[in-house]
Amino acid sequence: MNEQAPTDGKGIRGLPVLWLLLFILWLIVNASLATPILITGAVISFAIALIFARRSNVWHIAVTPRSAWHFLTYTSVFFTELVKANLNMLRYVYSPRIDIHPGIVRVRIRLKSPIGRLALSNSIALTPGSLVMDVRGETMFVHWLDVKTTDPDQATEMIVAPFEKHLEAVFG
Amino acid sequence: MKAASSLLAVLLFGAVFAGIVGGYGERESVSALAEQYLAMVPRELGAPNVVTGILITYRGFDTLGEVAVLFMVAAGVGVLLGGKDTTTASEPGREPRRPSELVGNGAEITLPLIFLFGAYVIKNGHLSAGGGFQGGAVVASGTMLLMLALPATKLNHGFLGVTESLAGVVYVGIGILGLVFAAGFLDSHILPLGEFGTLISAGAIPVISALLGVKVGAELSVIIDRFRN
Amino acid sequence: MELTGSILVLTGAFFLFSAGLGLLRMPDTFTRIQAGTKASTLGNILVLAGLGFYHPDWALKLLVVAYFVLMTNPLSSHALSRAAHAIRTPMAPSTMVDALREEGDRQGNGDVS
Amino acid sequence: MADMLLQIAGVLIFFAIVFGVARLVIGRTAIDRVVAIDMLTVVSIALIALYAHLSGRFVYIDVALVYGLLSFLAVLAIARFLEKGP
Repeated sequence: MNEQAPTDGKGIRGLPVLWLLLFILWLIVNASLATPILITGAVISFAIALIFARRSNVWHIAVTPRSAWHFLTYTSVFFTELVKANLNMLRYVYSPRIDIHPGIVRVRIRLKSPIGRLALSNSIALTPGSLVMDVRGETMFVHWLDVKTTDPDQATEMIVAPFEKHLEAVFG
Repeated sequence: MKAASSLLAVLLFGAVFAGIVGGYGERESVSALAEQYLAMVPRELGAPNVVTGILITYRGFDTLGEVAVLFMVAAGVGVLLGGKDTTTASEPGREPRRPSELVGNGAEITLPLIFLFGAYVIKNGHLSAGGGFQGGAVVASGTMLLMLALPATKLNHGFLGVTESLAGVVYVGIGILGLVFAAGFLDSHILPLGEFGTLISAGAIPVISALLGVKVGAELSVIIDRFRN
Repeated sequence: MELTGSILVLTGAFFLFSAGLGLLRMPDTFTRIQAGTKASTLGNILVLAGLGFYHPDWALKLLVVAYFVLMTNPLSSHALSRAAHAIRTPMAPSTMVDALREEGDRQGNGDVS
Repeated sequence: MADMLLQIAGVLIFFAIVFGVARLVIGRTAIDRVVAIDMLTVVSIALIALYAHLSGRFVYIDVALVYGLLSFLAVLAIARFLEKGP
């Protein structure tokens, strides 16, 4: 976290994104568009955004049409993989004898930004038979329900590649 | 043996819980006193949430007492645990494990949402479920997440202390204003009632509720932080 | 509309049921964490989506809840599995490889930043 | 029809809870029990949302949100505690 923060970690570049996000969230939870709610929401979300945008560089996200498009593709890939993962899981759970060969394998990740790494690990945790155990620098240790290969490159290709392409374009 | 005893514990708990759930039904009728409160609070105080209305106005003095108790707890914890910072700073034996990077990142992302939700619960005090104490607790749980996921963070005790004292002073100040301008101590009619059911309504109740939320959140955060070491 | 909603809820409940069954049947802690996390997350999202069909005016708030679950559930399972590995919870006998253990032993298992 | 499907869903969720509790009782290791609790929470969130629908009260969704938040915190705290070891 802190050790890999760039030099402008204290900046407020992430402020607009966070402010907008919190403001939208405020409107959703309040389920109302009355003026007092708009005003208090703007003030409160600005205060919280100011505090947290200065704390960390998590929110340094550049929103461009290209990244938005990749985010959409990422979402669709994610949901298909989620459903596939569950059907896969059902096969294991309802088979009379559970025949699996779990193991922890090593994969490489290229993502640098904290939020991208988080999104990647959450995606991996929810997709077919894999769960992130630990991250050390560029290496990610993944628990695999049915180990097909122990070679890091092949494992990366099978587990990480579908998401990383899009996440790299969104978060960097 | 262990499994049997845990099974017994779960079964007992289940029986108690089943009793509660089985006996639960939405109450059809309310008692005479409740009826009176239900009619009186929206009319006199303009607050849809009857419980908060009662807590902050008719029982305002008790609420002040509760806040004072919480304050004393915070102060007591500070006195008992405060001086140990230097001795427990680094134990030579085993280094604590580095917290997970992913959990830290996740906390950075979830924390603003949690604090926003805390603000929402506080703001909801006089309208629907919510209020100062509940919202303060949500804010404090956000602080707890901060402690758990990002142990390197230092809380600014001075700032929290000032915030909390300020909220307390303004709370009592509003009470005295009620004594001067309205019927008595902590009377909420120093501000106009406004339109029923909107955010700015019910006199001083939202203000008092927000102050309570800030105060409770700051106090609980300080208590949690004191227990960290 | 209502029928779509109830079918979604039923599918979600089925996934929740499978999560419970997986929790019971899987051979070791890590595989249990996997079964519990994945199936329960999808089940929960499906139930919330189904309720969204019943009450379109609740949809946005249900979306917030679903998003929250989607974000926190994998994280907590990650924290749990990390802790389980750190205290050397036994793995299933059919386990093939444990790269993290090899790595940790090579680093002297200190694991201090 | 729709109501009947919802009732079947309720029964399925009930059995999910029963399985979760069974894992909680069997345990084996402390982590297993925490996993069971984690899964039970997610089931409970779905159940609270379902109850909000059945009783028609929008406010209960907030309860589900707070519950999810607190359980997430609890699991993180227990994981951190177990990690430090005895």
